[in-house]
Amino acid sequence: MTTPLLDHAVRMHGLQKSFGAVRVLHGVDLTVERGQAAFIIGPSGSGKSTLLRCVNSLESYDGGELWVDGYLVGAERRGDRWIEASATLTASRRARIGMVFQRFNLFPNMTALENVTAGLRMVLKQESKQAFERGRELLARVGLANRADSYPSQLSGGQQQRVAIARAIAANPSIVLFDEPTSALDPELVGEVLAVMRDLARDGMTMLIVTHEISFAEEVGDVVHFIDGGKVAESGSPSAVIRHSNNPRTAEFLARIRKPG
Amino acid sequence: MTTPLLDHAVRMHGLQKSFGAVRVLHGVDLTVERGQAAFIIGPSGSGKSTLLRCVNSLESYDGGELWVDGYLVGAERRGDRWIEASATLTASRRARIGMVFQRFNLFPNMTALENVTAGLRMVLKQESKQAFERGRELLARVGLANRADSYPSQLSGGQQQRVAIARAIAANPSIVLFDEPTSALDPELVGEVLAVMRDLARDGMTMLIVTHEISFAEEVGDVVHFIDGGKVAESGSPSAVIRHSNNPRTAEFLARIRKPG
Amino acid sequence: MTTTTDIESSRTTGPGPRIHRRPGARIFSTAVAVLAIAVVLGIAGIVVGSGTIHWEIIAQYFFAPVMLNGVATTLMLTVVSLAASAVLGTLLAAMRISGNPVLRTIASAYIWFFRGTPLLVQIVFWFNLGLFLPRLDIAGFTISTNSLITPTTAALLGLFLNVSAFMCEVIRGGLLAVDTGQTEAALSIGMTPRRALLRIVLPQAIRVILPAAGNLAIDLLKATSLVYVIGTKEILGTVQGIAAQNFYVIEMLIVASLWYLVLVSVASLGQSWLEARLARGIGAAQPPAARPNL
Amino acid sequence: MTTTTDIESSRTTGPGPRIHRRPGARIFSTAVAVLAIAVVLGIAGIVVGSGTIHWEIIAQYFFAPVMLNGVATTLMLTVVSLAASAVLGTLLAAMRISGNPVLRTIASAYIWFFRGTPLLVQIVFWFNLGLFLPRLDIAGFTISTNSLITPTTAALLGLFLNVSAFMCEVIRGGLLAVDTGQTEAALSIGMTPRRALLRIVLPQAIRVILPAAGNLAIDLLKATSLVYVIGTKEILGTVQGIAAQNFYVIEMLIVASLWYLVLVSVASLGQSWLEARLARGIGAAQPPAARPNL
Amino acid sequence: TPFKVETNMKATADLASRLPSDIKAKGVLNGATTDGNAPWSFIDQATGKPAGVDADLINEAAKRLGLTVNWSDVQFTAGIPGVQSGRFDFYVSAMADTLAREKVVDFIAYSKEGSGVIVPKGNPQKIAKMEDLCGKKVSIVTGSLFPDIVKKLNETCSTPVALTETADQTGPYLAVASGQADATMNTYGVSNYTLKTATEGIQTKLELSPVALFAPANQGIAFSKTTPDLLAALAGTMQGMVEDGTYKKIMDKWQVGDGALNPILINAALF
Ligand SMILES: Nc1ncnc2c1ncn2[C@@H]1O[C@H](COP(=O)(O)OP(=O)(O)OP(=O)(O)O)[C@@H](O)[C@H]1O
Ligand SMILES: Nc1ncnc2c1ncn2[C@@H]1O[C@H](COP(=O)(O)OP(=O)(O)OP(=O)(O)O)[C@@H](O)[C@H]1O
Ligand SMILES: [Mg+2]
Ligand SMILES: [Mg+2]
Repeated sequence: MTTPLLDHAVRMHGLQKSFGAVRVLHGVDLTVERGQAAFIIGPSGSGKSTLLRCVNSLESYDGGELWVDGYLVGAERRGDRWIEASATLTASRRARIGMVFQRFNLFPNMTALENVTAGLRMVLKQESKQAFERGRELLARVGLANRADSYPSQLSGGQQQRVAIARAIAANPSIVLFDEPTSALDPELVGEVLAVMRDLARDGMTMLIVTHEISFAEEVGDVVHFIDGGKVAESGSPSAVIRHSNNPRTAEFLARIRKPG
Repeated sequence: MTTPLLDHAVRMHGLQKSFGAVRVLHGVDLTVERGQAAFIIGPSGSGKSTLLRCVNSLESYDGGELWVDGYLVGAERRGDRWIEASATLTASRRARIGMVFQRFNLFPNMTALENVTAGLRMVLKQESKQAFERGRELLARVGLANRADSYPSQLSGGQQQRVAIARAIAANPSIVLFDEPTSALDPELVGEVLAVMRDLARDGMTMLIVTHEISFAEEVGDVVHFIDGGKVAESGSPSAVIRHSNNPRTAEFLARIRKPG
Repeated sequence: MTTTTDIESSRTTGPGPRIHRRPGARIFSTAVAVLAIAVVLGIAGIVVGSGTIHWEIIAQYFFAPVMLNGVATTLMLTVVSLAASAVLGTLLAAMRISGNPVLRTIASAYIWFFRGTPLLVQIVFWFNLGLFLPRLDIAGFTISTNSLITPTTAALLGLFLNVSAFMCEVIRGGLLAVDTGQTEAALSIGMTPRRALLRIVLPQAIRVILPAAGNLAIDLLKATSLVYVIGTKEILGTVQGIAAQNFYVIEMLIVASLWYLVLVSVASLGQSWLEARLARGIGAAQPPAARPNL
Repeated sequence: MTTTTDIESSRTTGPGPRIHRRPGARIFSTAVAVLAIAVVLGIAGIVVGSGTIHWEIIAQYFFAPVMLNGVATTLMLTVVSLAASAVLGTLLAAMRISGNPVLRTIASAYIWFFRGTPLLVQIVFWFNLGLFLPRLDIAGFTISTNSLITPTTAALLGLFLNVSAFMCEVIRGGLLAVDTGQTEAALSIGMTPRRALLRIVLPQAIRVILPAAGNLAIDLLKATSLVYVIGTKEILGTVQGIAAQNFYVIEMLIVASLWYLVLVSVASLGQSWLEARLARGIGAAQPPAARPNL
Repeated sequence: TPFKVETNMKATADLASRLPSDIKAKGVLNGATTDGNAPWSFIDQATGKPAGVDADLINEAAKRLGLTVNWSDVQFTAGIPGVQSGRFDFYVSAMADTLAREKVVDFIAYSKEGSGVIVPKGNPQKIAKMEDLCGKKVSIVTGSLFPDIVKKLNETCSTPVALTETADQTGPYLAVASGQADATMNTYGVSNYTLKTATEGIQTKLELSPVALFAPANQGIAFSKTTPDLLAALAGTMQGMVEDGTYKKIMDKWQVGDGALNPILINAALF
């Protein structure tokens, strides 16, 4: 696959999305550079999940442009018309985008190793031996070398989420999307997942992360986008957005998150 | 109902509980005085939920004594033998104990007002008019006077949990049990629930609260019990247990909770 | 696969393009619809065009009083045995989920036996109970079994006992579908287990039970046709009796089919209506309807 | 209600007392068990003691070659039409949950028609297809419909098309029971929607489908008895043929019942075994089995 | 010229030459019958093949035409449409030839049957004439002619007959044996044969009442109205069997000689 010249991992321009009559995304402009750890924060219902789901084509969008790794995602051009992408095109684009879900969504009937290598074996059609070798490497990277043969039901929430991360990065994606990866975890188990994500960021993995873990965003983020009402309300370095924001909505939101009660 | 002389709201002595071969509670000694806001903290799997469920007779126990408001709960004495309490005795004891669940467990086919008054109408057989009057007072107390006729599905998580709290205190219980009342909530919604609990504590409601919200326990708690491996490992004032504990397990647990990662 | 126009351009101003639905799906839909209509019309054309069917016979008998009697009997058998089985089925379901192993075993054995033997055999057995038990002694009175067990009683008894076994499973499924948290919440406000089951769990279980019970009712509607072996004249028995006289067998079977289609459709509509009614105020509390992206 | 001994004492030392199970439950269990056994023995006693049943006839015919043939036919009809309906049922289920309204409508119409008309009529219709369509032209060859549609073909066709409608609903229920997150996860690793359905969703749906499909198989096992009208001799047809000769009607019905009980029990055991096998490694991932405190 | 079927027309041996050529070429007649009507038609459990008067007569006629019969055992519900669709060349099962039925199919009438009343052994209700059935429970087979007879009887009864029906031949016998019904009606030949040959089973608990035979009817073999030539050939051949005595021998063998016809008739409904 030839790498396009542009440096953007993700670029969206004027992205719009409605569910029936309700418009959820009101024209989002957002760019993620290669190697960035980009965070999205914002109030509940502001459209953060919908945005990530559009990037991964789990939702279609109604207008705007969405480029991942230099390729149009979710749409095709036919002359002047932009039309929804076909299922096969979407699948091939998606193979280069990893996604980690809030509720892990591991395949319960597969072991950790089988989960991690499912894409390699079933989509990329690698041979089992080769795929499993790579799978073990990945599991080692998330600190689960010794749990390769465990089923998800035999793993703690934190371990399940680490397997899910390994699965998401298995096919060397250009970007990994995280949708509140720790919010379904017991507080005690949050740390181990954040540790893995911190390592990935350090290794230069491009990541787009929706989270409520503000201090983690501050520590690890290259850039933070604050989304409100289906638009990017503010973008900037973590310290700019989180510590020194002038935007009253941002301040209000952060106050509510920080000091419960 | 005559009030017994003793001042304990809850007193347990040597409480033991096994699930099959696995012993979960290894002889718990714990006392809650009237008017106390008592917190239970401890690692996942240490038996916190099981303990609360025993107090409310949602689990039977295998050995030990458990007194609530001066009455034996979950067991009856027949001469020298202690036997499990009958279903009707248990139900009558339970009516004096409120419980708030992690997942709210509101009755989805009843409005907020009907939920709050279900016990008054169906168990205490109060007349509807009287019960609904009291129900409105309770809803006002948790800040939901204007949502009386909403169904749970029309309420946010925080609002649902406040309805659940109103339901738990409707019958003037001697004690209200809380099992991680905020852990199923979006971070933004945690505050409103804690605010209601803070008010209850201020009004002198006896409460036994399992939570991971350490700062809330510190702020509101009269006493904090640290449970580890099915035993009370440490008890004391919030500052003693949370700030100045000598117990290495407590310290380790708090470190993990506080600094994720 | 990737055309050059899909390589990122650097345009970042102006409103983004509108994304249109793929036309392919619409074309495919239309093609399939046309094909389906063609198949249905084709079959209808063959059946009608063959000229073998005497439509006037169908018209003549469809509303004949004897047919309407048959329909009424079918309805009566269905409604009565369904209602009765709701009671026995609930009892059996409560037994099956109870902590008491003896009750569980009894309920399981009942279900095994009544699900395991054909309804036809059960109906014939009850009809001929007098063969084994010439008279019943009830409270000092002796009564001849045969005067007690009319064909209708036998039919109802057979249908009711059989369908109760299925109803039990339906109700049990409904009870298990209600989150345990509901029971716990009910207990925590002081309800006894029995009251929690009846007042809190059952009303919610109904939403799960109804669709399955609807299927059961539809099956039962057609299963009642079996009682024609003991001479209870419901729809199928009636048309067969007529067909044996006039030999318009296919026509009479069409009459029966049409009646069954009418009854089943009405039953399905009633079921949908009830489901919608019961979902009031609950709808959104359920997990959002699965949207398999397939 | 509260006895003085239940008022709190101030003892706080020594190990707590052991709490014993309530004896009441045990006494009740025993009483119910005794009663149930008495009822079953009583009925058995009446049936056996009446002296009307010729057990030697039952024994004689149970393993008679003609019976075994009937059993084999029943099994063949069940297995073949169940297997075929799994394919058509999956297709229909995929149509019913698809986003395409045309496909959905077609599938719904199919289900409406085949669930709404009695199986008996459907079987007779296929058997007499030649009435409407005397010959079929397939790829230039003209073939007489009656020589193509043997009684067995007609039986299989009727059973298969009918049971497919029910199978569709069973499979659809299974597909919907799999969390959407599974599909999304499958798509996110680059699977096409079709592959996600086949490789990820279906294997998990099987666990939900199997119990319901087991019930369907059991119903089908008994429904095959209807094909005796077109002269296919399965269990019920066989015993009725024998009874028409020797007039041991009740005995022959008992023979049929016993065979059905055997087949249904074996099918149920097979189903449990399969369910257990499929649950391997998944068991604990499911929500813990509901424990209604009732 | 195609054969024209006329009511009450007598079969003659020369009709035998009318056998359609395609059937002659195949050498096979597809016949359908329903089990459970001994001695007319039933399946011999030993051989699994149809036996009785119908099978003997038709097998013999077919043989004379150089054909063999390929028998199927189906219910009435499949038998009549089967004849109409050409799946079967004829359907025979102790059926009465009636005017209503002649609108749909053609019959070769080959025997005459009256009906009798069957009661439990010892005739506990002392049923000796039709009127004794008033107020009693009578069980009959669905689709038979008896409901009309009972309806007529009821016009003279103070308390009407309580009529129940069952789907197959064994049902009424079972009902009478279990006391569920007081009596049943059936064609004389069937009752007589069943009760006489019984050595075991429920029919040993039954007997024919002294009620005089009633409702005489001709029994017929049903053919599609589209195959008059086949009907003609078979009818003619059977007439030949009447004339050379084979027919009577078969009827006597099954103890139904009383109902023998001479000549064989075509579409000979009595009501
Ligand atoms: N499938 C859907 N159908 C209809 N409305 C939807 C759907 N998915 C999301 N929405 C609506 O879109 C809006 C944005 O939802 P989204 O899940 O993107 O928010 P979010 O920022 O991720 O919130 P949270 O922090 O609660 O996860 C909400 O109002 C939601 O109700
Ligand atoms: N019904 C049950 N059957 C078997 N084991 C159980 C059951 N309920 C709880 N356990 C076990 O008992 C132990 C204590 O569980 P409990 O839920 O009381 O812990 P906890 O302290 O509340 O943990 P958490 O913080 O995760 O809620 C755990 O090991 C759990 O697996
Ligand atoms: Mg979200
Ligand atoms: Mg817990």
